Amino acid sequence: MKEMNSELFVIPFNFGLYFILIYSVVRSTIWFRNLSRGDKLRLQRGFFGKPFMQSIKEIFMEGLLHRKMFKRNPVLGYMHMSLAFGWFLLIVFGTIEADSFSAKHFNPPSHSIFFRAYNPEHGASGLESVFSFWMDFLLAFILSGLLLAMLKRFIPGMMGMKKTTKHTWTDRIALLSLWLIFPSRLLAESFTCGAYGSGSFLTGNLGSALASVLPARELAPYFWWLYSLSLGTFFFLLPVSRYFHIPVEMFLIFMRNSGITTGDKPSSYTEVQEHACSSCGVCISTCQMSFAAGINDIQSAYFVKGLRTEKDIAAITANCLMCGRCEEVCPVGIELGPMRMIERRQDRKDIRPLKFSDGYALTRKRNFIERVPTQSYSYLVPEEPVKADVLFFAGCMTHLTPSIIIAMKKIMDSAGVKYHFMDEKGGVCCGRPLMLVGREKEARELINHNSDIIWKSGAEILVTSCPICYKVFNESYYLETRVMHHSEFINLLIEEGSLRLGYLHKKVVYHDPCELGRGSGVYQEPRTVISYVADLQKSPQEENMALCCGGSLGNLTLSSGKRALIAADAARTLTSSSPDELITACPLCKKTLGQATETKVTDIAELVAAALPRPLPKAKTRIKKVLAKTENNS
Amino acid sequence: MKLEGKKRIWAEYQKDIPDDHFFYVRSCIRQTFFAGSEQTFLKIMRDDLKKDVFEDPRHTTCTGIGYHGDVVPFETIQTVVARHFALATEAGYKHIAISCVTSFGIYSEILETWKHFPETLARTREDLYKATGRTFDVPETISHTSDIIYKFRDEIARKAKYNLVDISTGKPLKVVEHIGCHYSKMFPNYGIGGAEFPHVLIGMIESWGGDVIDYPERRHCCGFGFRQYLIQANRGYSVSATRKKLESMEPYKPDMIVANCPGCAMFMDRWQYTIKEIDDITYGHDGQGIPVLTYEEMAGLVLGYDPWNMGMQYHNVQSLPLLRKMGIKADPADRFLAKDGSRLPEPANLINS
Amino acid sequence: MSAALKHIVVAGGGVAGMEAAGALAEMGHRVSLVEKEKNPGGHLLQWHALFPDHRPADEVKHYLNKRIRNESITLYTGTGVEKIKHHGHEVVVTLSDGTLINADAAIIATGFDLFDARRKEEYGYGIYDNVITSAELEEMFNAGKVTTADGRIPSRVGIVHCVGSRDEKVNNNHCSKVCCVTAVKQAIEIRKQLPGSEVFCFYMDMRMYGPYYEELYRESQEVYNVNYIRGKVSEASVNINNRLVIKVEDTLAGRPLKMELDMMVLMVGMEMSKPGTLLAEASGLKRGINRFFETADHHYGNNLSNVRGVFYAGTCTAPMNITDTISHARAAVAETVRYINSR
Amino acid sequence: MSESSANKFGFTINPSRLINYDTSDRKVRDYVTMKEPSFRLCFACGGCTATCTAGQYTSFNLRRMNTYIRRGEITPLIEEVTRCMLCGKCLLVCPRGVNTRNVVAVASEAIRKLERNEL
Amino acid sequence: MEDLYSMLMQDVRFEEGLKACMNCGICTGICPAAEYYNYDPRMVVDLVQTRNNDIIRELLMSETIWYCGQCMSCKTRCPRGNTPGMVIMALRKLSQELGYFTASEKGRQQFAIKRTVGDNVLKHGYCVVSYDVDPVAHPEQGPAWEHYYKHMEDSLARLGGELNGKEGPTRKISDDVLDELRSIFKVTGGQDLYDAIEEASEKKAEEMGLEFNKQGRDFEYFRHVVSADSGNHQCETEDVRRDIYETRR
Repeated sequence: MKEMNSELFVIPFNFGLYFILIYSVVRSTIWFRNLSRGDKLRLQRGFFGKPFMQSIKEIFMEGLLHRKMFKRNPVLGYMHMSLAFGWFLLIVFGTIEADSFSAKHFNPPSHSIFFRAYNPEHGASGLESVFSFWMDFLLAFILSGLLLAMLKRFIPGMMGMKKTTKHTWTDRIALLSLWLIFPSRLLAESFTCGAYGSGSFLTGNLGSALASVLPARELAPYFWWLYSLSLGTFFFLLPVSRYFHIPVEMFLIFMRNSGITTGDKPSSYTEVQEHACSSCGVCISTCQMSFAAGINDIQSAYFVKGLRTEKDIAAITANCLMCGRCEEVCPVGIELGPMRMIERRQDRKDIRPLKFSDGYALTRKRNFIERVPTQSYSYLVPEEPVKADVLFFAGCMTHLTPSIIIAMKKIMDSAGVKYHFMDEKGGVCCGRPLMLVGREKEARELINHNSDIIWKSGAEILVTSCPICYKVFNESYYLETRVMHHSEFINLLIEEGSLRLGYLHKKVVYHDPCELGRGSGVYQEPRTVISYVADLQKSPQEENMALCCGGSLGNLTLSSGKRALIAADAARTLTSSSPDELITACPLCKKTLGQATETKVTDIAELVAAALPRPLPKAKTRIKKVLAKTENNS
Repeated sequence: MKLEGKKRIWAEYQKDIPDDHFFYVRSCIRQTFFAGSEQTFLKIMRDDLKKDVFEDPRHTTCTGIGYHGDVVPFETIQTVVARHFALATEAGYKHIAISCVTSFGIYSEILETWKHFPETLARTREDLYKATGRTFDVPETISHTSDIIYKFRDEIARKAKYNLVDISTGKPLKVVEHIGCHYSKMFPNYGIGGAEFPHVLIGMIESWGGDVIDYPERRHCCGFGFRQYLIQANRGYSVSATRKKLESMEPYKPDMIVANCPGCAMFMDRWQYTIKEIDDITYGHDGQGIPVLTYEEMAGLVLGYDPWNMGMQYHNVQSLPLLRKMGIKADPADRFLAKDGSRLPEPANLINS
Repeated sequence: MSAALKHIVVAGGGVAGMEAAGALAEMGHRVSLVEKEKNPGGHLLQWHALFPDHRPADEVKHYLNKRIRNESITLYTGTGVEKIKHHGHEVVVTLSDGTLINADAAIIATGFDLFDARRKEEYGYGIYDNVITSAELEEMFNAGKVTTADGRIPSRVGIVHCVGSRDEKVNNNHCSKVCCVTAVKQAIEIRKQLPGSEVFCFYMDMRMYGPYYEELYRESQEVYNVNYIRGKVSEASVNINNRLVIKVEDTLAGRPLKMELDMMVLMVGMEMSKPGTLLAEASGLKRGINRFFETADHHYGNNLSNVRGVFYAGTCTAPMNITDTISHARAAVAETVRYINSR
Repeated sequence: MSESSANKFGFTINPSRLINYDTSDRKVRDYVTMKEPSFRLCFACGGCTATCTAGQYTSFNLRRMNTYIRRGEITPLIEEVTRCMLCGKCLLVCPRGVNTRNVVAVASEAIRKLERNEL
Repeated sequence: MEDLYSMLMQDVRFEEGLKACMNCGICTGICPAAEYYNYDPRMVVDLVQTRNNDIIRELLMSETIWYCGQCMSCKTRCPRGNTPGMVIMALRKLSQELGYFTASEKGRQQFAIKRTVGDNVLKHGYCVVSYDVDPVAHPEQGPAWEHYYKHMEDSLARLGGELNGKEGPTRKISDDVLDELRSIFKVTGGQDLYDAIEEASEKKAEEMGLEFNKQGRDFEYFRHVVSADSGNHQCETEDVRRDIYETRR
């Protein structure tokens, strides 16, 4: 076939392909270069170890099969899988086919991609026909996914997605070229087959049908051009379009499995995460700010896109509850919480570390967001330490819900716990609220002040009633003391039998406070405690998918009105089974939800206190036993 | 600004000022810093107006500055004042003419207190008798000497040799009047025109041809503040208050300030010097400073008295430009003379000397 | 039962008087409604819009005019009531024109006078060009343009609360109740008419006692950005540009504050009316320490006077808003009817 | 003023504590109101100050701070604003739903901008 | 322990000066001291009307009560008929009687006022008298005064007076008159107040380790009290008054 041998149409494809290959190499080396020494080592070790295999598996399961997405929504999962996995197989078998049926081995990629163009008569009989059937099948498989994808564009609802992200023009062109790839291949092959009477059930039949009405031989080259062009364009636009996430996700998986984490400052890893985001929009439809408060421009997808496109996203960064729900559902597993925290801190620094693009634009506006005056707590004077085995730190918010404090006192007294009430007269803030708005340095001042008191007390257990304090005590205080949220502590007391409790015939639902649940992974203890004294019902969204009450200190700018909306919505969901009481374990949640529902909102401590037999039994000191236990546990 | 509104208020606050036979009590501050003014008042009353003004050399300070300096108790000052009443009674006078505004305020306060707390009057009679064996009648009227000049302002106008007018242009002079706080802020009914729009000086200025300036800080205190001046470390308070007034009147470019309180007159003159020294700022027409006159000096000028015999040369802000404007011939060279008429060396850095 | 066609004199044709007359006529009684001005309506006549909902005052005027359009009501205008005496079974009412009316009962609704702002000398009302009263501001609203004396659009307006109320210097210790909310209402209207202007309210307490008053206050801050400074204005003066200069303590900062204004609005309070005072003296009716008519009992007798057959309606007994005045007038009618029936 | 004259007289002219609304600078107020509109809603009940965590240790007074911002009194503000711990208690007690925590944050932001003449 | 409020109530000026304050601030609005000192008469009155002994004692020992200039502008305006200025006078008197005044820098100055004005009254019969206003102590009086002072005889003569003459300005007050004054002071408690001031001040001088003389003005303690200025009387942060106020309310 002379005319068919003219290989000009391959050029766009080759151009695109080689561009993207080179680009990937350059970019990944820069990423590697920018890694911290530790992370470099991790990566190297990972490369020759278990992580590598894990990653391959994960890339296969998630990147190709999209297992997570299947779980979430089968149709969506199938769509992604057919495209990714189908294409993957097409390439694999295409190469095998091209390799096994060609004169020489180790041909350039174009050889296999355009195999049919070079071998129009191929597939007539025997093994060849099996292959071409298989190839046709794969093509059909992909096209089915493509069909779904197109439908999704126009009716997002069908995949259980309320919102999808808005696209940039590069995204649109890339999308178009992606969509064109397989139809054009189908037509190109069909015409060729039609012209030569080859091809299997798809290309063959479609081909002969077309040939019967059209000059197949003359038309075929145009579609091979189109095929090559769309492939080329797609590859070429890849780095600047959302589809860049496809290759980058593999990096991400590999880095993650090698044990690299987001940390607290921008790095290659954060940048990889930025690019690994597919803007799929799952985070948007999961975000309470969106479905409860109607705020639809601050979700993680936009946040990450903002980072990627280096817009001034200070407002977006600040306007988030930091509840962590989006992180739970992110199919790519981006650490969205830490990413935002970094950005909140960034807003207060004068210079961010160099990023890839900085090579071209060294100074960018976002680097020079002003520093606000730093808080200073020089007025704090060190307090007289009090020796105690157990320290009780109520926390600022708890002082606004004295019923919790009273309950805790009752419980600890009846359990004979010898404790010192650290902030009885109202103590210094734990520092978490400052952290949440990115004022690490200032928070440290408060942390040091409190740490000093805790250290000097020589306490073995620090009990707090506030999950906000709990989280920061655990993560940012350097203590030898064991930090326990009161739900854990009560659980401990029950376990080792120092609490005699009655049973309350009440139907209750438990609300996981963000900072305690997703924030600190404490899900079980509260439930154990509650079920011990009452009838704990399930609620629609629980544990890692629990709703935020809306009161979050993570959001500085959210108006009280919007907060109320979120609270009302959360309360509605939580009380859908109309329980007698709504139990929570956070003073802030208690207050916020309390204003949003008729149902009585009770702190877990209050619930337990209510279950105490009256009059309070004579307290016997069992604290030593408790401590013995704690040592084993810790 | 609507004048009729002010007129209405002025009409409301008229007090009865006796026509004759005054028992005169001097002012510590006025006799110290404006000895000439007190003498001018007496001269005007006795020579020009032919009034009987009696001064008993046995009268003393009213201890007012001590009282407002918080070292003299109320009981004590009541008794000292009662002693003056006794002297008046003994001499057969029923009308007190008070030279000092602090005294005037204290006399008013005491009379009011005696009215509302009769037991205090009784106690004072006792104390005075115990201490001096004197008894007294409560006087029928008390007038500040500016009240008296106010009463006779038109008579003075008739005898006027000069007017408060710029003879070169025929335009009236722009005069800022300052009323001592204790003249009517404590007891509006004791002052002519009340507390908000006192008329006592305005009346004089207008009937002698001048224009009165009403400026935002008109009612503000001169800043004496008793202890705030008496103690060196506190004087910043005093000077700051005067500066506030000067800055507020500055845009109106006044020709002079006239005050009915000796303290105010003294401070607004002294502080202009101090401010010049500290901040190198002078006020008034092309930084010549704003001369501060006592109403006696103003009246004296109108009647053609020699400014130097009234002691106007003893102001830090000299009044030569003002005198020229009014067409008063007064030789600057004659300002500082010894008893024998010989010239004394002139003081350095007076303002617009 | 025909206790029918009793004759009641209503002294004063303001809101209270008109409502009382209307209610009595409705029950078939004969009413002589005596108003000293040419037209009935009282202070309402000069009002533009009413708090808390900015409804046009005219709506209420129309209601009241309809109320007294009744043949059994005889309206005397341009006539005052000088004296009311109880005599035998009736009351004898003397009008300013000498007419004597014998009636079964009388309702006094002589209302209030607005405080004469000139008495607060330090504010320079009647002296400084741009110091006006709340009533004068209403007239500006009626005329549809709020301007300074020389016709400029004021860029900064100050509203001073409690002028002539809560002030022993003008011997009124009572609170006039409605000025706070009036101030808020007028502040909003100024901001509506002159969006470019700044408005400041100088208050001691915000007494938003009525329904939707607090909401109005909130709206004034949230929507109209009206500024509130807690402190009683000490004095006003004018500077060389004829702008007002006021001195006040910003008590929430604990520091003195000075501010220039283009216009200062004085929220003049309510006082016992002059005619009311004369009537009280002529008729031996008791007055309270606040100089308003003293009612027989604060809680359950506040329409009753110390003279048989004579009853009180509305602000002649104490400051009140239109709502309360109308209720009070109706209560007076109830008391009157009970009285005439019980004889 | 020069040292010499200070020595000569033994006193200086006092600075004024007067809030002069015509000369004070309300850029900060405008910025805060723009960034946090609920700021307008404060009616100075003092609830925030009463519950304030920092307030137990220092004279930090959010109610007074709001007044300073509104009057354009920046000098006392600059120090005041740094004392807040942003603990958010005030959010929960504010009867007018003012986003108090953000008011503090935005105010300090505004001050910095002011110092850089960016307001 | 003493009930300070009822002690104040014995002062007729206090009774007259404080009825019930509603914190309107009209006094502070025109108070000259409020502008140049860290001072707010409204708060002082409000603190006093708490009738709380501790608060009142803190006031008596504070700088606050010494800031007022007694211009009495507050009396003109108060809608409740109070006179903060008079309340202050009562507080100051009590502070001196109880010796609390030496606890504050501004309070200690009372000693200097007693030694100048106070002594003048009994020595010359005048509060202020020309020959006692030494330009060295009063540079702010300026050149005019310096000249007048230097040539007092001549100057006064020209103005129609005679220094220490029989009559007229700055005449000599005769001894029998001065005796009358002195006995008035004894009878009415004036002398007692003088003594109280002297006594407390002498104690304070000793405490501060400063030289103190029984009379005259030329010694350390006197010079100290007239010139000492901590510079904390205007600034917001070192705010005694505000801190009493904020913490007590």
